[in-house]
Amino acid sequence: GEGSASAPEPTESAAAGEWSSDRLSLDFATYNPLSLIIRDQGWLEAELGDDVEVVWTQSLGSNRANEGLRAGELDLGSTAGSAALLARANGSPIHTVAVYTQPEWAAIVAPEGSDITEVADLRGKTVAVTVGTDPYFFLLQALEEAGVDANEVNIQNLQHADGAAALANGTVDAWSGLDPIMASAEETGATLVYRNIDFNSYGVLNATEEFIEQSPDLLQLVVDAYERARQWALDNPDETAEILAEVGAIDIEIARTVLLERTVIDLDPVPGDVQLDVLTTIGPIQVANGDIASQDAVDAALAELFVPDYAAAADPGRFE
Amino acid sequence: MAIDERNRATAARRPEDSGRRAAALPRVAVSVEGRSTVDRRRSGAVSRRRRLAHIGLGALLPIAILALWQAASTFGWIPAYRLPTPESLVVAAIDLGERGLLGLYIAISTQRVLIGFAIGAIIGLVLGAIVGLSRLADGALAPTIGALRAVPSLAWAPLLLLYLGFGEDSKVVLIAIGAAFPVYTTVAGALRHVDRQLVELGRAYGYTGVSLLTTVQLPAIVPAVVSGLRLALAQAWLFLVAAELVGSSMGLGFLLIESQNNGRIDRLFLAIVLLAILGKTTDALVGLLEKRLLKRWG
Amino acid sequence: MAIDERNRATAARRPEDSGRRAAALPRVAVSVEGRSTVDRRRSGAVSRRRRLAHIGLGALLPIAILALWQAASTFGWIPAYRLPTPESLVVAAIDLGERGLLGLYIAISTQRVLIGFAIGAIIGLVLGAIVGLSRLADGALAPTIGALRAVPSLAWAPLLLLYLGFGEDSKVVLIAIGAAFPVYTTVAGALRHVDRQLVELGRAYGYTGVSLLTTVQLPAIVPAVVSGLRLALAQAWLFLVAAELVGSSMGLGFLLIESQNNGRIDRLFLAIVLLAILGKTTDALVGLLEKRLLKRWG
Amino acid sequence: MTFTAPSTLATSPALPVRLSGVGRSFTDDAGSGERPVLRDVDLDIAAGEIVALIGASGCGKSTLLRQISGLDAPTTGSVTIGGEAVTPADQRCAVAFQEPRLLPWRSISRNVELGIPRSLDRAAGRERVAELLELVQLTDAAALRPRQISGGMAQRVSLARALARGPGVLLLDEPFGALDALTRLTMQDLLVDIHAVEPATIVLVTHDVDEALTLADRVVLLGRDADDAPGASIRRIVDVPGTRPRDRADAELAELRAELLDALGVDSHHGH
Amino acid sequence: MTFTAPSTLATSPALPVRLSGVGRSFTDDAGSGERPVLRDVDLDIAAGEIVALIGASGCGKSTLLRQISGLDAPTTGSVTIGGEAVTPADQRCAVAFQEPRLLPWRSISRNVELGIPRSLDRAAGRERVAELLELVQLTDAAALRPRQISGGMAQRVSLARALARGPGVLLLDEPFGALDALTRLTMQDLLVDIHAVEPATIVLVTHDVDEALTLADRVVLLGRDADDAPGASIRRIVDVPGTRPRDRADAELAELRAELLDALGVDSHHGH
Ligand SMILES: Nc1ncnc2c1ncn2[C@@H]1O[C@H](COP(=O)(O)OP(=O)(O)OP(=O)(O)O)[C@@H](O)[C@H]1O
Ligand SMILES: Nc1ncnc2c1ncn2[C@@H]1O[C@H](COP(=O)(O)OP(=O)(O)OP(=O)(O)O)[C@@H](O)[C@H]1O
Ligand SMILES: [Mg+2]
Ligand SMILES: [Mg+2]
Repeated sequence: GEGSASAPEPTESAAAGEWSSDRLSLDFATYNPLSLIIRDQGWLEAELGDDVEVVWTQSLGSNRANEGLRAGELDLGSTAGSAALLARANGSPIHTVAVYTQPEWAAIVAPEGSDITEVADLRGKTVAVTVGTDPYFFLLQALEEAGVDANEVNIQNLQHADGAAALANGTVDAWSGLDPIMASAEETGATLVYRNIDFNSYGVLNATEEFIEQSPDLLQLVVDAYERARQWALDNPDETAEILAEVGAIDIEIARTVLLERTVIDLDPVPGDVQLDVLTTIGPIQVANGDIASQDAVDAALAELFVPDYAAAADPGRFE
Repeated sequence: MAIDERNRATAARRPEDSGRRAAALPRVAVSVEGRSTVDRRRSGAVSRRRRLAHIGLGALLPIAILALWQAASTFGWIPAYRLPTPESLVVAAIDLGERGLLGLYIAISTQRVLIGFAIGAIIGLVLGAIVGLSRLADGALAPTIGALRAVPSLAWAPLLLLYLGFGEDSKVVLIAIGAAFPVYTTVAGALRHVDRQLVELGRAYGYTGVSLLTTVQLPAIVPAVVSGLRLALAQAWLFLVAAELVGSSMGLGFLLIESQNNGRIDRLFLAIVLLAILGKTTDALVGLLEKRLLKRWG
Repeated sequence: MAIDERNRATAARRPEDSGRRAAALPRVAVSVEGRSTVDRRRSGAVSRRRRLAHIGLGALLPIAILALWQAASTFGWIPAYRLPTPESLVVAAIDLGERGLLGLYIAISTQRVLIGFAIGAIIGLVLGAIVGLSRLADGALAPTIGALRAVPSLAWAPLLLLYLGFGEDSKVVLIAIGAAFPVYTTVAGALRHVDRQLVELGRAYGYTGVSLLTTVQLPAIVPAVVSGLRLALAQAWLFLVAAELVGSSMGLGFLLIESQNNGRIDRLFLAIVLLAILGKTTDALVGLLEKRLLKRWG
Repeated sequence: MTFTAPSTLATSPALPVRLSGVGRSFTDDAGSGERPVLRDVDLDIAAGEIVALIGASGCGKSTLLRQISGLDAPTTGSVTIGGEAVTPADQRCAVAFQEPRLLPWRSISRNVELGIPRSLDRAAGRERVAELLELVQLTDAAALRPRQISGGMAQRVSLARALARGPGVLLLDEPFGALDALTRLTMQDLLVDIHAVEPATIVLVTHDVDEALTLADRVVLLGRDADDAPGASIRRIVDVPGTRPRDRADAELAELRAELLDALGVDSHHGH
Repeated sequence: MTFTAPSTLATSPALPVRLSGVGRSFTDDAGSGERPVLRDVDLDIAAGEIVALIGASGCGKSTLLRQISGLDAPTTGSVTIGGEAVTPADQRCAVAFQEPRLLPWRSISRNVELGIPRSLDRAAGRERVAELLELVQLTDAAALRPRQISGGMAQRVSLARALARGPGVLLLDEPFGALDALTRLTMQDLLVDIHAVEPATIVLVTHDVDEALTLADRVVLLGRDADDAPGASIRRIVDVPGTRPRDRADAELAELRAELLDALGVDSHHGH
């Protein structure tokens, strides 16, 4: 799956105000710790000075980021890999330009003292999950791996926070949860009965086609900043956790759990076969439940989704 | 033969299952049918022609909007990923229909709205009557109700989930909450300003309390009650989305949210259009009620 | 000195920046202050005492609820992860205050609601007057408006985003849409039933069109207009949440959704309580307006 | 068309009315100002008596009726009916207000029905309504709505509604004001007939001195004292000689008429 | 208290009114049924003339006034004012309706203000309102709201409002019906005075035959024909001799009075 966009021209370090646009609109999100670091450190603002206005908007979820991208309000937005595929397959003109983390943000959660200890135990049980999100795909993959038919499980569609409440409530037997709520639930006694980082679809940075065509220089700058942020996060894990706790208004302990135990930051940012593998598994599920019109759309989207060139050319050094 | 999503959640997405569920539809459609019959009975040929002209007039604007929409997509004024074509909505509708979901979604959403609306309207009427007529109740209740009125539907949802679980109950209750406030507000407001002379007349002729309310005060505020019901019904549809956000895997609100999350804007627009059409259709029922009320009380 | 999230988004979470922003608050508070002044001027000691009693009465129910809530958490009837204690709300409020966010959120949400409400109320009034008075407009517009009325706020949001972007505009417009419908519905409904004798009197004395509207019809429906405004304001607060769902990083609606996503139920409840209090406070402004209107027109 | 007591109706017995020291002031909207309208009204009305109340426009006649009916409470003094204090909206009274006050959403017959005591069963009630509509000559209009009838017709509906009660005390505020000469005479006769069959204590406000003299046992003149003290009181009570039905051309009455008109300020030669 | 033409007011000149073949039916709510109220009314009213309209309650007097004012359109026939067809809500007319129809949210003086032609500047308008309130003896009540005044007071407010227009045609529907004898006489005199200074064509509905005879140049009797054909028409027109102000005790008038009462169905001996 090679990208349709042209390869980036090598960007000369921007001499006096010669950026391709005077505005750079990108998002930050609690599920994208690198974005929090970049925003906190102000690297982009420092580099771009007064020539380019940097507009940060918070995304409350992959879906919101996709809305911003579709409306053309965001040049760059962070989503889960599955959400990027969904958007692309449904016609939104976006490309994945980089992978920011491999989060283990989804897992199967059971309440304290539950007799559910493995995925096979879910047979005949009620499970809460937000349909169409990573925990949903996680659940389906887990069930398939355990040889449980999806129809043998009573799946209740609940928003993530409501799923946690329902779990605590005893209204559901298990919950395919999402961090950081999942980490909070653990604090009150819930246990993760099944984890598998490979079923998560990665966190990816997407750009609109228009932005890729018109502002390769700014795009490269942002991707460079992401690589700088990756180094910084690896060098300063505690500060990173603090920033997350601050922005997400969560407990520092939960932030540490999420970030340090369940997120792989040290990875290759170039989108490629690893991500493609997960998405090829998820795609048919999305077709089956009607979220995507046809498998053709999935195939077409997967063929065009990745534009790896910028991540491949990333140079964190420019922010030293 | 009410529909209850609870027992069917798992099966919801199985197309082969749709025949049985579609059987629930006629119940909802009955009142729509009923309308034309009533109208027809009492109207001569002239007034029927006039009514048709009136309906034709009302269709102009929607047709114009549709034409503009079609033009926008045909001439590519707006890219298809931002504004789906009218055809793609039809395709999406057919697709959902074939999966056996379209009728089911419409039926269950309509059922939720109508039941919630009925409960909410009665509660609103009772509360409105109490607060509108008693200074004491006004002082004691009105501020709290005024505060609750501004609590958004999205905030109620998790609370109801906590205490009612995610069966039909929590959804109907949420819709009832939404429907109660407009009726309460308009009824309480209007009751405070009923013609004093007529109220005095009622008192002079021995009517007090509930009998005074039903004999003089309620008939006097029929227009306000109707406005309240109109708004309550609209609000019921608005709250439906929040209700189906929680613990739901069917319904138009669910379709709306899910499509929004997935970026399926053809389905998103389909959901919006369906909500608008259903909203208007049920609103016409209130219009029918209004006509009857005005015939009796106007 | 309007607040605009856009220019400040970057700085929003830096506590040291909060002083400047807090300066925007008094503007919002002015009208609340203004009330007691007006009241005080025209009231003797007796009526002031009575008004205090009235307010005290209105506080009873909220106090009872608060007491129950406190008891529920003190005696552990409901675990803290489901229902935060009242203290934890205070702690969360103080924490947000220290970050300079509490005042900012309240100010920007209130500003959005008030501006959107003002615009929506005017649009609703104009549309309501047109549809309520002209049979032609009624036939042509009412069905479409009735259909749009049932389109949920969450469905409007992405559309507005497409055409108005992330800025304040799309938020204010969404709130204005929410506020317009209740005013439209109540005004159009009430105008159709203004005492015919008084309208005829107006016509006999040479009033037509707008002058008839302002001289006879509008004063005659003051109670309905006030109910409509009440509902419009409440609806404005409801739509605020949808407005702050997308492309927003401040405001009480944002706080609500974000806390819900993060499972911070203390902040979630704080947001709900704040929305209720602000809803009630702004509602009191409509009450004030009502008093003035009734003094002139009642 | 003479009235015959309907067998269906258990009419209440006539009750005496006593006003002692009744005064009523209204507070000005502006604030502390008090506008006294009535003061020191003392009046004893025997059970079954007909009293006519006359006085200048705005002197307080309607206000006085409202004190008797319990729809308004006097600022000073007290009112008793049958020896017991008047209760709010006292059900021993029936009132025909100065304005017709018809419920616009009810047909004429359903408006009259409002006056039927609710102890009566439905069929009997309907019968009585039909009978009363016949008596006030509105049978043809029974199904019409108030906005479809004329002013005089509305006034007759209001009268029929009050008569429907069969009350102990009947309070009529200018019941014939909007009627033409013939209808007015017919209605006056109707009232006399009904009173003969079902005696009630009647207080009747009128502007027509002749009417007062033909119908009433006593005529009460309400008005301000010459010294212009604020608030109206009883200025004169005239006993009308003879028994009903009275001859409207009686000479003795003509004298009383001139006297009353004089008291009202009308030069009796100037008057018709 | 005699009326003097205010220098401030440009009164419209009196206009002739012509009714030809005017008929009006109302459709029954039930459906196709038509209830004819008026038929074949032909009447020529000269500019500046005063015509009194009398007739039984519910015979169609108010309906006829509404045809002239353009507030209602005849089913058949036509009405012209000053030779031109009447327009809807014709502004050459001023109407005092049978009910006072005061705007409840306006003070008494602001209600009268409604009648002031809007061409007049505000100060002059206020002056004229004050003047008219003085003339109808309501200066003290100027600041009150309609619900705070008596029925007779409300009627005078309505009269003052109609007079405020200074119209070409003045239509008065029982303007003095709710007034006591003295106030009634004063208001009648006021009308005559105003008419002398600012002549307008006046059509006056009244139930009082004496009033008709003292005020009008002609008295028009409306009613059904003996053959009971549905719908009322003009049954008689009486020219009143002499000029205003007339002596109310005139012998010739007494004769006309007996004649008219007779025509109304009242045995004139029976009448007062
Ligand atoms: N809007 C209407 N719809 C149906 N019938 C009406 C309507 N208006 C008036 N009528 C009928 O027309 C007739 C005449 O009414 P109108 O008010 O003209 O009487 P009137 O002569 O003024 O009587 P009054 O002296 O009692 O005021 C009445 O029988 C009434 O029922
Ligand atoms: N609610 C009120 N508030 C203030 N003043 C009032 C109120 N009701 C009546 N009045 C005043 O009381 C006085 C008497 O009114 P009332 O209606 O009793 O007069 P009336 O004798 O019936 O006159 P009319 O013959 O014109 O009907 C009037 O001057 C009126 O202004
Ligand atoms: Mg009176
Ligand atoms: Mg009339």
